[in-house]
Amino acid sequence: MSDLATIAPFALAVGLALLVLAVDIAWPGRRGAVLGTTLVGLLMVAAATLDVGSGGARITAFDGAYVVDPLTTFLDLLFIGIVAFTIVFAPDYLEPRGLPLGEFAVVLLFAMTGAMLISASADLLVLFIALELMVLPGYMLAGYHKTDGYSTEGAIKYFLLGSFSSAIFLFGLAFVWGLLGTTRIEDIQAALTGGAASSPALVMGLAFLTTGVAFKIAAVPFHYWTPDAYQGSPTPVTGYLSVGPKVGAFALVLRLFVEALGPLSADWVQVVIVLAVLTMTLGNLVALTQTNVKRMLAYSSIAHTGYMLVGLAAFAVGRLEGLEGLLYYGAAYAVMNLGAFAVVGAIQRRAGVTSGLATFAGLGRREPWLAVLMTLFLLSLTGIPPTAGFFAKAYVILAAVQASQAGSAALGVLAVVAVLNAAAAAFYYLRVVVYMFMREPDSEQPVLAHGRLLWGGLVAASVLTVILGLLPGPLLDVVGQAARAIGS
Amino acid sequence: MADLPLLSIVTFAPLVGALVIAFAPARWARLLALATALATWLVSLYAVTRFDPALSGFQLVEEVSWIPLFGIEYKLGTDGLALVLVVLTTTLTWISILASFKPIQTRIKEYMVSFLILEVGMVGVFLALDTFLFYIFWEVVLVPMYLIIGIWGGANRIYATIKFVLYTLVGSLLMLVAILATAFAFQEANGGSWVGAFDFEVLRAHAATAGFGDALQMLAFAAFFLAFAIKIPMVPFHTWLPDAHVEAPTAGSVILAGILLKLGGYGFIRYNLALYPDAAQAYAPLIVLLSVIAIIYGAIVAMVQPDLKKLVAYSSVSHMGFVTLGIFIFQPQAMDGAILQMVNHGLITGALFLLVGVIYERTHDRTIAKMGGLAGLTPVYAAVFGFFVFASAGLPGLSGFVGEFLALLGTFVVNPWAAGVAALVMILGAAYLLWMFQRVVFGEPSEFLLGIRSHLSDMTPTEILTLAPLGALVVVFGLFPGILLDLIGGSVTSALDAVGHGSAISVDPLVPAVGLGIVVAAVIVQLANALFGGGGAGEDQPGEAAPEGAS
Amino acid sequence: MGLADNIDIYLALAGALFAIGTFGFLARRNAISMLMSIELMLNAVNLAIVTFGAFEPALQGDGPIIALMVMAVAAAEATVGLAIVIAIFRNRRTPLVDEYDAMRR
Amino acid sequence: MRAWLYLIGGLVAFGVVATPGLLVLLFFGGSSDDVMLASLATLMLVSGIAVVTMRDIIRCGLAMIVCFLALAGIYVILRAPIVAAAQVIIYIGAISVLVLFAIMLTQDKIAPARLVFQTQALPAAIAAIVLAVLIALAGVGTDWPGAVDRLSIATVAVANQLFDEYVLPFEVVSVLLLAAVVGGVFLAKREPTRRDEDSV
Repeated sequence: MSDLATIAPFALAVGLALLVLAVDIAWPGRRGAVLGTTLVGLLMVAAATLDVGSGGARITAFDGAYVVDPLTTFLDLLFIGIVAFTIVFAPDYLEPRGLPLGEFAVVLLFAMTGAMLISASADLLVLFIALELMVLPGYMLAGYHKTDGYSTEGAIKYFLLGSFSSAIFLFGLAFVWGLLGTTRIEDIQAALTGGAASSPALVMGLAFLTTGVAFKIAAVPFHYWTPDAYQGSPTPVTGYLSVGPKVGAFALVLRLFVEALGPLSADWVQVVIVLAVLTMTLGNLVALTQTNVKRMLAYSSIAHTGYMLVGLAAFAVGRLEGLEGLLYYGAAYAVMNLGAFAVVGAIQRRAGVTSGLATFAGLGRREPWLAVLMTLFLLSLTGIPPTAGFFAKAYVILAAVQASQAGSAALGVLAVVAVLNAAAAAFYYLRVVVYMFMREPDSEQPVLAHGRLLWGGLVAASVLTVILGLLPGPLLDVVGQAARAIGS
Repeated sequence: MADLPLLSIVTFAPLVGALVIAFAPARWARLLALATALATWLVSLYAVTRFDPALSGFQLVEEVSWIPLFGIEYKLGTDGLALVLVVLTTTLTWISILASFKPIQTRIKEYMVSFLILEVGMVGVFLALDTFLFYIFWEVVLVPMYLIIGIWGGANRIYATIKFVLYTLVGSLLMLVAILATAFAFQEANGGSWVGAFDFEVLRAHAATAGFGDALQMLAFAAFFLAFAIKIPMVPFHTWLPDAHVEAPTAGSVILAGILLKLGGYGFIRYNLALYPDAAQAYAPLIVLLSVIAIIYGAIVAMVQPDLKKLVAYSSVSHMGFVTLGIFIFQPQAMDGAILQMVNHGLITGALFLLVGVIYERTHDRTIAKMGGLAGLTPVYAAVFGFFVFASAGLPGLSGFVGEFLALLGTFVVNPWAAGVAALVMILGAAYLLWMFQRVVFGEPSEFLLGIRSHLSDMTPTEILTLAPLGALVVVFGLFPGILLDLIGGSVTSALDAVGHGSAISVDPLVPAVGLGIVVAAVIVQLANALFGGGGAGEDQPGEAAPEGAS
Repeated sequence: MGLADNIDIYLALAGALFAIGTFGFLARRNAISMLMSIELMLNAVNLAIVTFGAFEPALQGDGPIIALMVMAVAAAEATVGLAIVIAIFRNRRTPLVDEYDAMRR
Repeated sequence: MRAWLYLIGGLVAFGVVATPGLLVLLFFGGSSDDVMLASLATLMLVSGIAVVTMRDIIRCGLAMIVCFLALAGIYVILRAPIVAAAQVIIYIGAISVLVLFAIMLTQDKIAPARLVFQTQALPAAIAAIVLAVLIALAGVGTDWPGAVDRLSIATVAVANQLFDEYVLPFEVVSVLLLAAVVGGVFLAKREPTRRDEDSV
C-alpha cells in the first residue's frame, strides 16, 4: 500500500475540516449545510479507516513514522464516534447562545485529526505534534463561548496548564531521544530491550514524560485544571473534553509507554499504581462535595481515569486483559459520558440555565424521557449492570484480580480500592437521580423543546450503553485484536 | 411443552409486562401490572409441577453461550430451594402489587414498572446458574428497590435510600471481585481455558474435587459473606434495614422483608457453602456466634421500639438470625429449619408489614403508644393481626414454629449452648410480639384512635384478599411442613455434601456467653436510649431530611 | 577539551533555563508572564535538542529539524494562547490569572 | 542625569555579561567559542531570570527577546546556523512581537502590577533550583553514547532530510498552524453579541 493510501483516513479528515471551513465561509450561518457535510464526511472517514485497517495487519508508511494496526483502527473509529456525537449534541446548546456552528465543527475536526494521528504514530516527533494538534483545538473549544467569563476563564487555565505539561513532556522526550539516538518507536523499543544502559538521564526523561502524560490524562495530583476547564466550557465541549482528549491521551500512553517504553514497564508500573489509587480516591472524594452537575462529572471523570489506570497497571505486570479492559473502558466511558453531558446540555437549552443540581429537581416529572435516559447514563457511570459501565469496570477489575493472583499483591489491593471507589461513586451519581425524581423544583421551569438530532443522538448513546453491557462479545473481539497488536 | 424455556419465561415475563406498561396509558398500569404478576405466578406454579423432587441436581436448565471469550453463559436452572423461593417471590409480588392499588396514588406507571423489574431481578438471582449472570441480577434488584423507597417512601426516604444503596453496593462490588477471582482461579487450574469458569455447576464440581486454594477461599468467602450478610442482614451489618423499612411504602417493605432478605440466605447456601467449603468450616464458629448475637439483639431492640414498623423490622433481624444459625451449624435438620424459616418469615413478616400498612393507611401513624383497643374498633383486623402475630411468635401448628424448632433441634445436636440461648429468645420473641399486640389491640380505645374514629373502617375485601393466601399458606406449611421439606431435601443434601455433614464444629461455651454479654450491654444501651432519649436504637440520625412531606 | 565542546555544559544550561521557566510559570500571576515562562521552557527543550544533534553523529541531521518543528508548535501555541488572553481580557479586564476564580466562589 | 544612569547601568550589564567570558579566557585559556559561550550563557540566564522576576511586564517581554537572541548565539556555537536563523525569525520576529502586542493590548493602567508573584513563589523557587540541579546532575552523570565533538550540520542536508524522512511531521505542523490560525482568529475577533455569563 502506498504511503498516501495508508494515511488516507488522516488526509481525508484534514480535507473534511477544510471543506467544512469552506462551506461555512461560502454559506455563512447555514447550520444544515455544516452539519450535513460534517456527518457525511465523518462517515467517509470512518469508511476509509475501516478499509485501510481491514487487513488487521501492521502497515507502516513514511519510513515507519506512521503505522496502521488494529489498535489504530479501533481508536480512530472511537474518535470519529466521539466527534460525531459531539457534533450531533452541539447545535441545541450553541444556537440559543448565538454561537456559530461552523467554526465549532472545524476546530473539532482538527482536534479529531490530531487524535487520529496519535493512535497512528510510530515516531516520537509525530506523536508530539499530533498531541499538540489534538489539544490546541481543545483550548479553543473550551473558550468557545468567548463572551462568557466562565468559558474564557476555563480556557486560559486549561491552556496554561496544558502548554506547561506539553513543555515538560517534550523535555522528557528530548532526553529519551538524545539518549537512544532515534525517534522511531520500534527502534526505541529494540534499544531498550537490548539493554540500553539505565542512566540518570533516562530516569529523568521517564519522570518528565510521566509527569507530562499525567497532566494530559488529568491524573491526581496533576488534575487541577480539569474542574475549571470543564465547568466553564460550553456543555457540549465539556462532554467532548472529558472524553476525546482523555482517550487521545491514553492512546499516547499506549504508543509511548506500552510500546516504546514497554521494556521499562517494571519501572513505571509502580508510578501507575500510585497514580491510580490517588486518582480514583481523590476524584471521587471531591466529586462527593460538588453541587454543580458539570463540575461533579468533571471530578468523576478524574475518577474514571483512575479505573483506566488500573487496567494499565494490570497490563504492565503481564496481563493482556488489562489492556483490553482499558480499551473497553475507553469506549464505554465515551458513550455513557457523552450521553450524560448531552442531557445536561439539553437541560441548558435555554440560555441562562445553570447546571447546578437544583436545575435537575423535578426533571422526572417535567421531562420524563430525558430523566430516564440520564438515569441510565448515571447508572452506567456508577457501574450497575446491565450497562456498558458495569462490564467495563468488571473487565478492568478482572485484569487486576488476575494480576494479583499471578503474584502482584499491589494489584489485588488496587482491585479492592477500585470497587470501594465504585461504591462511593454511587452516592454522587444517584444524588442526581434523587433530584430528578424525588425533589420538587424551587421554581417552575418550562418544558423545553429539543431538536430531533439531539434525541437521535441520545437514543443512539443509550442503546449503545445497553448493548455494550448486555452483548459485549463483538466489541471484545475488536478490543482483543487491538490489544494484541501492541501488547504481545 | 418440554422444550419451553419455562424459567426464562418466569424471569422475563415481568419485564415484558413492564415494557407494555411503560407505553400503555397510565390508567391501565395497575391492572396490567397485576395481570403480569399473576401470569408470572401461574407460570412459576406450573414450573413446580414440572419439577421432580426425586432427582438430584438442577432441572429445567437452559443454557446459551453469552460472552464466549470468558465462558460466560446465560444459564438458568433450578433446584428445590430455588424453586420454593421463586414461588415465594412470584406470590408476594402479586400480593404486593394488589396491596399497592390504594396507597400508591402518584406516578403509578413508574411504580408498577419498577416493581416488575424488581421481580425480574429477584427471580433471576434465584435461578441464575452462572456466577456472572447471578451478579447482574443481583445488582438489577438494587435499582428498582432504590426507586421504590426513594420516590414513594416516607419523609426521611432519601437518607434511607442512600444508606441502603451504599451498604448493598459495598458488599456486592466486593462480591464481584470474588466472582472474578474465583473464575480466574478456575481458569488457571483448567489449563488456561475459560470454559466453565463462571458456570456454577462446573465450579461446584471443581470445589468438591480439586478445591480452590486456601487464600482464595478465605478471601472470596469473606467477600461473598459480606454481600449476603448485609442483605440478610446480620448484626453488625443490619443498620440500613430499619431505616429502609420505616421509609419504604408498604409493598416495598413486604418485598424487602419477604424476598430481599432471603437473597442473602439463599446466597449462603448456594455459593458460600458449595464453592468455599473449607473456608466455610473455618468461619462457621464466628458466624454462629454472630447469629446468636443477632437473634438476641434483634429481639431485645425490637422490644423497645415505639414504632410498629421498626418493631417488625428488628424482629426480622432476630428471625433471620435463626436462618444463619441453621445454615452454618451444618446439620440437616438445622438447614431444613433455616430454609423453612426463610419461607415462613417471608410469608409472616410480609403479612405483618401489610397489616401495619393497613393501619397506617387509616391513621397515618405507626406509634404503638397511640394505639389501643383495636379489638373493639376493627374486630376483623384485630383477629387477622393476632393470627399473624402468633405465627410470628412461633405458635406450634403455624409455620413460624417449624422453622425455628428445626433449626434449634439441629443446633442442639452440635452445640447445646447456642441452641439453649436461642431457645430462650424464642420465648423473648413471644414476649415482645404479644406485648405489642396487647398494647395495640386490647384495652380501652385510645384517645388518638377515637379522634379519627370516622376514618377507622375495618379491612376492605381487597386487603383481605391480599392476606388470605398468606394466612392459608401459614397454616398449610405449619401443619404439613413435609410439602416444603420434600422439595428442598435435595438441595440440603447437596449443600451439606459439599461442606461435610454434621461436621463437629465444637463451639466453645464461651461463644454464647460472650454473645450474651454483648447483648446485655446492648440492652442496657437500648433501654437507656428508650428511657431517656426517647429514640430507637441510635439509628435514627436526622440524616438528610427531605424538605417536602411524604408523597 | 574546551568548554564549548562539552555536552554537559549545554545540557546544564538547558536545565537551568527550563527551571527558570518552571519557576516563572509557578510563581507569576499574570497570564502573559506565564505564557512567556512556557516559551522559555520550550526554548530550553530546543537547546537540549540542538545539543544532541550537534554531539551525536546518529542524530546529526535530526536535531535542527526537530528544533524547527518545536518552534512551529510554539508559534501555534502562542497564537492560541494570546487569542484566549485577549478574549478573556474583554470579559474580565484583568490579565491576572489568580483573579479568575468565579467558579470557586 | 537620567542618561548617566542608563549609561552606568549599561556598563554594569555589559560587565556582568563579559566577565565570565574574560574569566574563561584567563583561567582556562579557552578558544573563542568558549569565551562566547560563557558570555552568551550568562546573558541568556540573566535575561531569563529577568523575564520571570521583573515587575514591569513590558520589560519582561523585552528581556525575553534578549534571552532568545543569546540562545540564537549559542546555536551558532553549536554549529546549527539554520536553527539560529529560525530562532531569530520565528521567536523574535513572530512570537515575541505577538507577545508584546498582546501586552500592549491588555495592560490596563488601572491594574498595576501590585503583586507580581503568587503566594507560592518561594516554594516554586526552591523547586526550580532543585530541578535545575537534578537536570544538570542527570546530564553529567550520564555517559552519552557516541558523543563526539560538535558536528557541523550542512544546511542542504537538513533540507533534504526535512522533505524526505520528516515529510509527515512537516505536513502535520502545517495543519497545526492552520488550526491555530482558524481558532485564534475566531477567539480574538470582536463579536457584536452581548456579554453574558450564564453557561455554568
